[in-house]
Amino acid sequence: MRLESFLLMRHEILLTVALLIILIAELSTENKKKISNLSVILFLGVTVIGFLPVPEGLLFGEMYRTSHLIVLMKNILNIGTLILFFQSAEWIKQTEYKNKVSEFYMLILSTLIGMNFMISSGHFIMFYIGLELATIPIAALAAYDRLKNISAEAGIKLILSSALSTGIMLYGISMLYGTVGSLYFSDMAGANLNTPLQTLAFIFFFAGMGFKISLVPFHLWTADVYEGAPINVSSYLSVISKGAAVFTLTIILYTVFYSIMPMWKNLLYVVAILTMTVGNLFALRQQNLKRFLAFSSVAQAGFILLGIIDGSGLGMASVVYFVLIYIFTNLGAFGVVSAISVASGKEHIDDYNGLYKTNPKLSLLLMLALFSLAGIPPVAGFFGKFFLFTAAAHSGYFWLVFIAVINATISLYYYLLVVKAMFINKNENPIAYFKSAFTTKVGLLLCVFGIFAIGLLSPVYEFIRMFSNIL
Amino acid sequence: MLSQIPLSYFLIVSTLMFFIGVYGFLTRKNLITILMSVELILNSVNINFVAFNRYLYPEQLQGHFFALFVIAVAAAEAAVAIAIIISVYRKFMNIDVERVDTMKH
Amino acid sequence: MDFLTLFVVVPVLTIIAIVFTKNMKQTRLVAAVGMGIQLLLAVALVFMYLAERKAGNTSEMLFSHSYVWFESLNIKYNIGVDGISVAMILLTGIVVFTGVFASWTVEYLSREFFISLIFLSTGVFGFFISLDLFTMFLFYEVAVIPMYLLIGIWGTGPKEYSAMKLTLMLMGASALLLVGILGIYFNSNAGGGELTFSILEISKVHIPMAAQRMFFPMTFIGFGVLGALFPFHTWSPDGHASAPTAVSMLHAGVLMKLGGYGAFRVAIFLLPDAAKEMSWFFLILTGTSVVYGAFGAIFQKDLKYINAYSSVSHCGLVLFAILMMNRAALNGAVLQMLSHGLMTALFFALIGMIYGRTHTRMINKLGGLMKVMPILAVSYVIAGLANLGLPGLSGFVAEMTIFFGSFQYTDVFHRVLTISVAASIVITAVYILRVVGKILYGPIVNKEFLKLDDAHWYERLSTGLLIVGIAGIGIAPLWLSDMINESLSPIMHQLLNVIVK
Amino acid sequence: MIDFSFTILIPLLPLLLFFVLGLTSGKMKPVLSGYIGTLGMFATAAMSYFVAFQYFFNRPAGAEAFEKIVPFNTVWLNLTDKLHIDLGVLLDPISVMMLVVITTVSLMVHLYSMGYMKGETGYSRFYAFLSLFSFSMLGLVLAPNIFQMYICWELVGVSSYLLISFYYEKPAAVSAGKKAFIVTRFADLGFLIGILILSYISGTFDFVSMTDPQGALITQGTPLTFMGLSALTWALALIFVGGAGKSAMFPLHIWLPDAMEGPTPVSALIHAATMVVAGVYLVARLFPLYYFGAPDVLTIVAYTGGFTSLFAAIIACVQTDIKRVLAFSTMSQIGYMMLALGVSGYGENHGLGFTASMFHLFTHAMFKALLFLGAGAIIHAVHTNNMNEMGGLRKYLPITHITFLIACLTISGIPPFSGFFSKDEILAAAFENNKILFFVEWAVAGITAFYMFRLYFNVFWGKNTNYKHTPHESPLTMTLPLMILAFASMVSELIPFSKLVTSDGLVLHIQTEWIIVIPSVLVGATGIVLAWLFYKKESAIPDKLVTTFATTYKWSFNKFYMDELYLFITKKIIFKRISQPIAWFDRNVVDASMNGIAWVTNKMSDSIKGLQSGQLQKYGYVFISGVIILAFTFVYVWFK
Repeated sequence: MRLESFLLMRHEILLTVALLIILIAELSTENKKKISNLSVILFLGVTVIGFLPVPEGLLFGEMYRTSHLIVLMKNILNIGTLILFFQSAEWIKQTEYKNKVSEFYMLILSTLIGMNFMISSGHFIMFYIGLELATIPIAALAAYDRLKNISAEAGIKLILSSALSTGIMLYGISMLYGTVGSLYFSDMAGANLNTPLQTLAFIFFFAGMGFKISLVPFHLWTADVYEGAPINVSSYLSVISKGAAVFTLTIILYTVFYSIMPMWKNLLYVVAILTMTVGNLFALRQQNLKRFLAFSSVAQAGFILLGIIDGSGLGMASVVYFVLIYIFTNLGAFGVVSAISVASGKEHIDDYNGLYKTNPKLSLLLMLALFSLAGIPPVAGFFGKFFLFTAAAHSGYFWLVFIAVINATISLYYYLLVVKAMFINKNENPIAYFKSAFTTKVGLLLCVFGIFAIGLLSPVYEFIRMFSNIL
Repeated sequence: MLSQIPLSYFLIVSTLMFFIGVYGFLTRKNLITILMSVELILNSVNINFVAFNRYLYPEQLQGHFFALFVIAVAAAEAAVAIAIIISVYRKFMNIDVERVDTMKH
Repeated sequence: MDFLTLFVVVPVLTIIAIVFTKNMKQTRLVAAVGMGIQLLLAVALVFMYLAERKAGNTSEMLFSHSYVWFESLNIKYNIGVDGISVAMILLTGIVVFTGVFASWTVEYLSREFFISLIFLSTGVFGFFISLDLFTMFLFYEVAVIPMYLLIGIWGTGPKEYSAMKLTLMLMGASALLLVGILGIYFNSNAGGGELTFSILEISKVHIPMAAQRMFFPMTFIGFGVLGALFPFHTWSPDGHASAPTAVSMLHAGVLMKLGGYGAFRVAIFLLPDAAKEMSWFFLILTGTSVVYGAFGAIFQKDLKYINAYSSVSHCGLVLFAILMMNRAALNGAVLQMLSHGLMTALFFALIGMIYGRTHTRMINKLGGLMKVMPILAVSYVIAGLANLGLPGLSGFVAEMTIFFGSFQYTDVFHRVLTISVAASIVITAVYILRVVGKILYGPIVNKEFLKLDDAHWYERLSTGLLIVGIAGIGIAPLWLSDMINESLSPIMHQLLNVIVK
Repeated sequence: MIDFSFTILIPLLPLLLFFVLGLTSGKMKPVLSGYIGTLGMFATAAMSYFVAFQYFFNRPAGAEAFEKIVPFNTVWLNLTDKLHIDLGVLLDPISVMMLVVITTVSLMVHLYSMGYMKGETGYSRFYAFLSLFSFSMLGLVLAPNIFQMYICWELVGVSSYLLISFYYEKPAAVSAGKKAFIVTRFADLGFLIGILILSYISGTFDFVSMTDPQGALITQGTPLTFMGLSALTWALALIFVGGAGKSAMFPLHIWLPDAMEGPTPVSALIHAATMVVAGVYLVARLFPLYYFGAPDVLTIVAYTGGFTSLFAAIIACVQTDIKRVLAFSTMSQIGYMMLALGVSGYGENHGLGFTASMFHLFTHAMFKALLFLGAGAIIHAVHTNNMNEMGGLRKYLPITHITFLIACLTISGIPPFSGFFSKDEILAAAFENNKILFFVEWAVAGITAFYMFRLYFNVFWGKNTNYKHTPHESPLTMTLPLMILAFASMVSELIPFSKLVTSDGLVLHIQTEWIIVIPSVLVGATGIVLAWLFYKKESAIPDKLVTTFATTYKWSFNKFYMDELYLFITKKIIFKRISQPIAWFDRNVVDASMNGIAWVTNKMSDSIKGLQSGQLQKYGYVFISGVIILAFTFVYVWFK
């Protein structure tokens, strides 16, 4: 193996290096503020370098593989994490966290490494390690807030649910191994997978992935964890973690399980309907914004399945495109909720009554983000949803599209409830005006930019589409 | 020697372990016990992998290695889980899973 | 940049300018200037269009441009106008311009108000210039969503409820629409070509019958809901009643026309076979709308409700005429859209002005307004007369064209429907005269009214302009009707093909 | 023959006046607008006379029949490929005659109103509306096609509405206007559908080609049938419904008496002389079609006319409001005209009814306008409409008295006044065709004389009433029109109608039939005598009669409860039984079902909340069951 082969996995390597640097910094300095800044700057570098062009290829005897599409996915995750870091810089400075700043960054980076491996995996061992690396640190992050009961509760719920789901998934993988005889993706793709036992095994595997993406009925941890975890961790869970899992699932479905596509298409059909509907029905009744956004993200996962279900390059492109938009959009929403939570400690929808009077810019941003989530033009969410639906329609699933759009209408209802709270409802005692920190502003402005630009500027989509056919 | 024990015996054992694990996960009240149930599930998987490898595909060691990784990762997982359980204990003053339900609906 | 894109650019620039205004006076001035330019552009477009046609340009769409947007999906920003869109653009220009003046005194969050209002109009203008299903759908939704804020923030009465209902029903309708559009898109390569969203290209393709059967009802109902198709009209009364004046004007005057225009340009034009086959069912629904809306209006006590039901009736007539699918009826449908747009805008403007003075819209609490505010009252009478189809005002021209068009069918079903629908003009007269008699005529019921003043200059401007429009169409309809008629040829060609087959 | 294209100015001038007066209303001095309106009308009238003179008496030598001239025609709107609505002018004997009638009466009314309306608020508005009406009415009679006629038909309807509701602060006036508009609108719906059918089968709106006896429509007939009647029959019957509505034929007459709430000059112009005869004009206009295409409908026309004239005459006998008496009298007289058309033949020497009808239309316009204007002068003087509160006015209002008497004599058919001749012709025509109708009309002639003189005696003779203010004669602006119209009533018979206005444009030869003349004069005289006996002085006879025929009187006094019937239909049926349920249905079914969707969604959301119990093990349970259910379903479905 030549040295330049390592270029192929530079995302992982760079992240590891960044992780180590933070670790060394943590050991060598007492000034935690600096660590925060250092991490952001380091990560900025990682993100930028990630965009440098590299060849495609395989490493470690096909255990690790990369392509332009995969690099793109990783870059998307990097961008999302970068925005998250910007948004978290102010939050992490609060007194209750000030002794564990570097933990936050290190845990996040390690999960990111795990996700990158997960996306790039060409073998189930690699996939499994990546998956666990992406999950276990998050459980620690969920329980990050030592002072709150719910944070510990979120942690325990996440780690145990995840352990269960991993167990079931592994059981499925073990049966696949037993029937195929290899754990290489390429071997698996070439094998006949069309027996009842393998179908069973596949569904066990799918359940594990469904857990990560929060598909119904594997989603129940989502709301509790989002609510209990610190808000920026929820934010990370809802976009980056979910995005990585979506990418992985899509790649695996499109490559490894290509031969049983008709089967998983039907499975996705059912799960998509369940996920959208149940997510929406729960979101309707939420009063806590974090919990609200949790269910909204469940519903969004259901929409994403509409892209995956297509099973062609069109579907892949629409999924990647949607996740990109979703990252900006949801980070925008979470960013506002986080900024307000940091400034006032309020997370209830009723607390937002009359917010526009005191904090017009944040209200507008939240409104834009919510509209984007609901799929209202001209913001990007519309384009994202439209292309997802196009992908589903491309496979002839018109009724599924119809159900999805009806669900989108229901989702509009609860998004509008928040808009109503901010713009219409009167409040004697609204959240007072506050000035956001510079980093927060940057984080939010990036979201605004993304929310507008990604949809209207078609090159973004075309760029993704270009790579999506080659898997 | 091994050949006198058919593969199905291993599979039966692993399946039993799997379901015992699941049952334990669903019924035990103590968080530690639940964690142990999860370990049972993972071990049943390990038995599967090793047995399949040994009986069906002895020329490669993919199954064995997978089992090794599962063991290693499970250890890490258990470590984190126990740390969180301690945190739960500090907050709730017990580790009964049914008490840990402040967030719902 | 091409000329038509200006219709989208000017409102956007106006919005940007409004962002930088300091106070209400500046805001409304900027809004008025921006929309004034927009109106002038619309008028200029009419003249340019007529000149171009006179010069012998016979292409289906004029001033058309096509910019590739999403290349891989063959989505284009594809714009162009024919006589019908030109007419609709002019209507929109007038209504939006007058709408700005009708909201001259909005003080609460006036900047946001005008931004939302103009944003809405951007969607409407964009919709009318689009020749691409994707762009069209995009602009459609752009036009719908500001309604929520406009009604929710600046409305009256149960505004949150109405706003939510309106938004959700319209978005629910767009669910059908979206599926319909995707269905058309994925069947647009029946001739072997590329998939396309372009309306003109799809119109040259024969979409398979099975697909047409599935997607025609979807697109038609999808657009029909916005056109207040029975039984999906109930967003309209509540929405109109709660909306602030300019929003009611825009909504009833222009936004509901999106439904008619869309049903015409997409449902009928692109799916003519299914339209022919299924028209009977929708004719019954729309016919019901017409009669039902008119009867419903008789019983109402709130001026805005009366008008909302009246709109249900009149917009039902638009859809009814569209479904008749012959040249005269379609011409009438377009005329009716214009006519209804103008007169209902006038109505809502006047109701808003009356409400602003008397603080009630209940007809039993009003009376004798003719004495105190003659200009407003006379304008109201004119609007009412236009509504009941008095010759010389726009409603008559449109209704007659529709009736004569519909009567071209010789079978009993169509004739009976036509006659029942024509009967609505009597019912219309009943509720219009009831209102006029109750609120304008008679003795003054409330001594407080004596203190009220008549129309201010900006109110006169807005009502005056609308009346000129109404009377203009009513007195000299020929140029307009010919302009529309000419543009109907492609669609007639489509439909004739169907008959031949 | 001169170029008639200037005739387009005849309707346009009043239109211009309408805009000028309407837009300056409230800014101009009221008196000035009166002058402008009257002068404008004078110019219009002058043009009309000129046209009439040129048309009738300045014909090219040797021309046999009167031509139908279309000096001006322009496309207004293209409806379908074939059909287009034109606006233009058609000159033929009846339209030219109508021009004269309308402009004359209108001018008189304009003049009269300068005195009558003096000091009223809305004086200039009044003149604006009058101009609007004149424009519409002139456009109606000059219409070269049926659609222009319909347009103007609607416009006269609305002018009538506006003028009836002129005193908009009076609830009675407002509701009368509303009633008039809606009832006629209802009838117009028939007209419209008639036009729809007619234009569909004929492919044109054009009167000239439509009514050409050699034209395709008449000679080829129409094969389309519906319920056993030909399409043409349906069309013409429906068109007649429109005409009946406007001309207040039974049972669409109920608006006319109420319309008397309007200012009296308006009643004179619109509800006596011009607009209400539009129905007659319409039938006359389409007469060849009726005659050749749908003789059945013509019979209906005749009977409707006959019945209405009797019905109205009976009611008129017991009314006490002088304007209402006149209103019923108008109905009755229009019934005559309708009947005359209904019994008429076409061409040769059979067209007596047609000519008679037109002749009566002309004379009726003059004397009825005179009656109304006279009534106006009376009301102006005594400030009441109720004839029981009047009496002995001949001393105070000499001019009004004389002119009113002339008018009464004219309407009663007493020679040598014009009414005698026109009514006589009608009776003769009826006699030829239908003996029953003849007798009805003959009787009605007597009743007419009775109720007119009942009115006359009650007002001008009878008891001496004490008036609060001593009544005084009206100013010259008001009396001059009275005198002019009285003169016209007396001398109209000199116009050779049988030579000028005939069904086919050729000269009609008629001879006086004494067998009709004598009884008709006799019956008129009897009526007058009876009235003289009953009402000249206060007498007990009327009261006795009332008690004897109590039921009849009550029914008659209440106009046979037609109003109540209509009220029942509108209030109880349409409002309560249709509209209210629809409004209810809309709220509680349609709307509720939309809200119901939201409700169901919320309920569902509520009902599945238990899923998210907060219990980790429950989550695991759902997870596992989810996996198992999905796995088994798919394994089963896939490998079934």
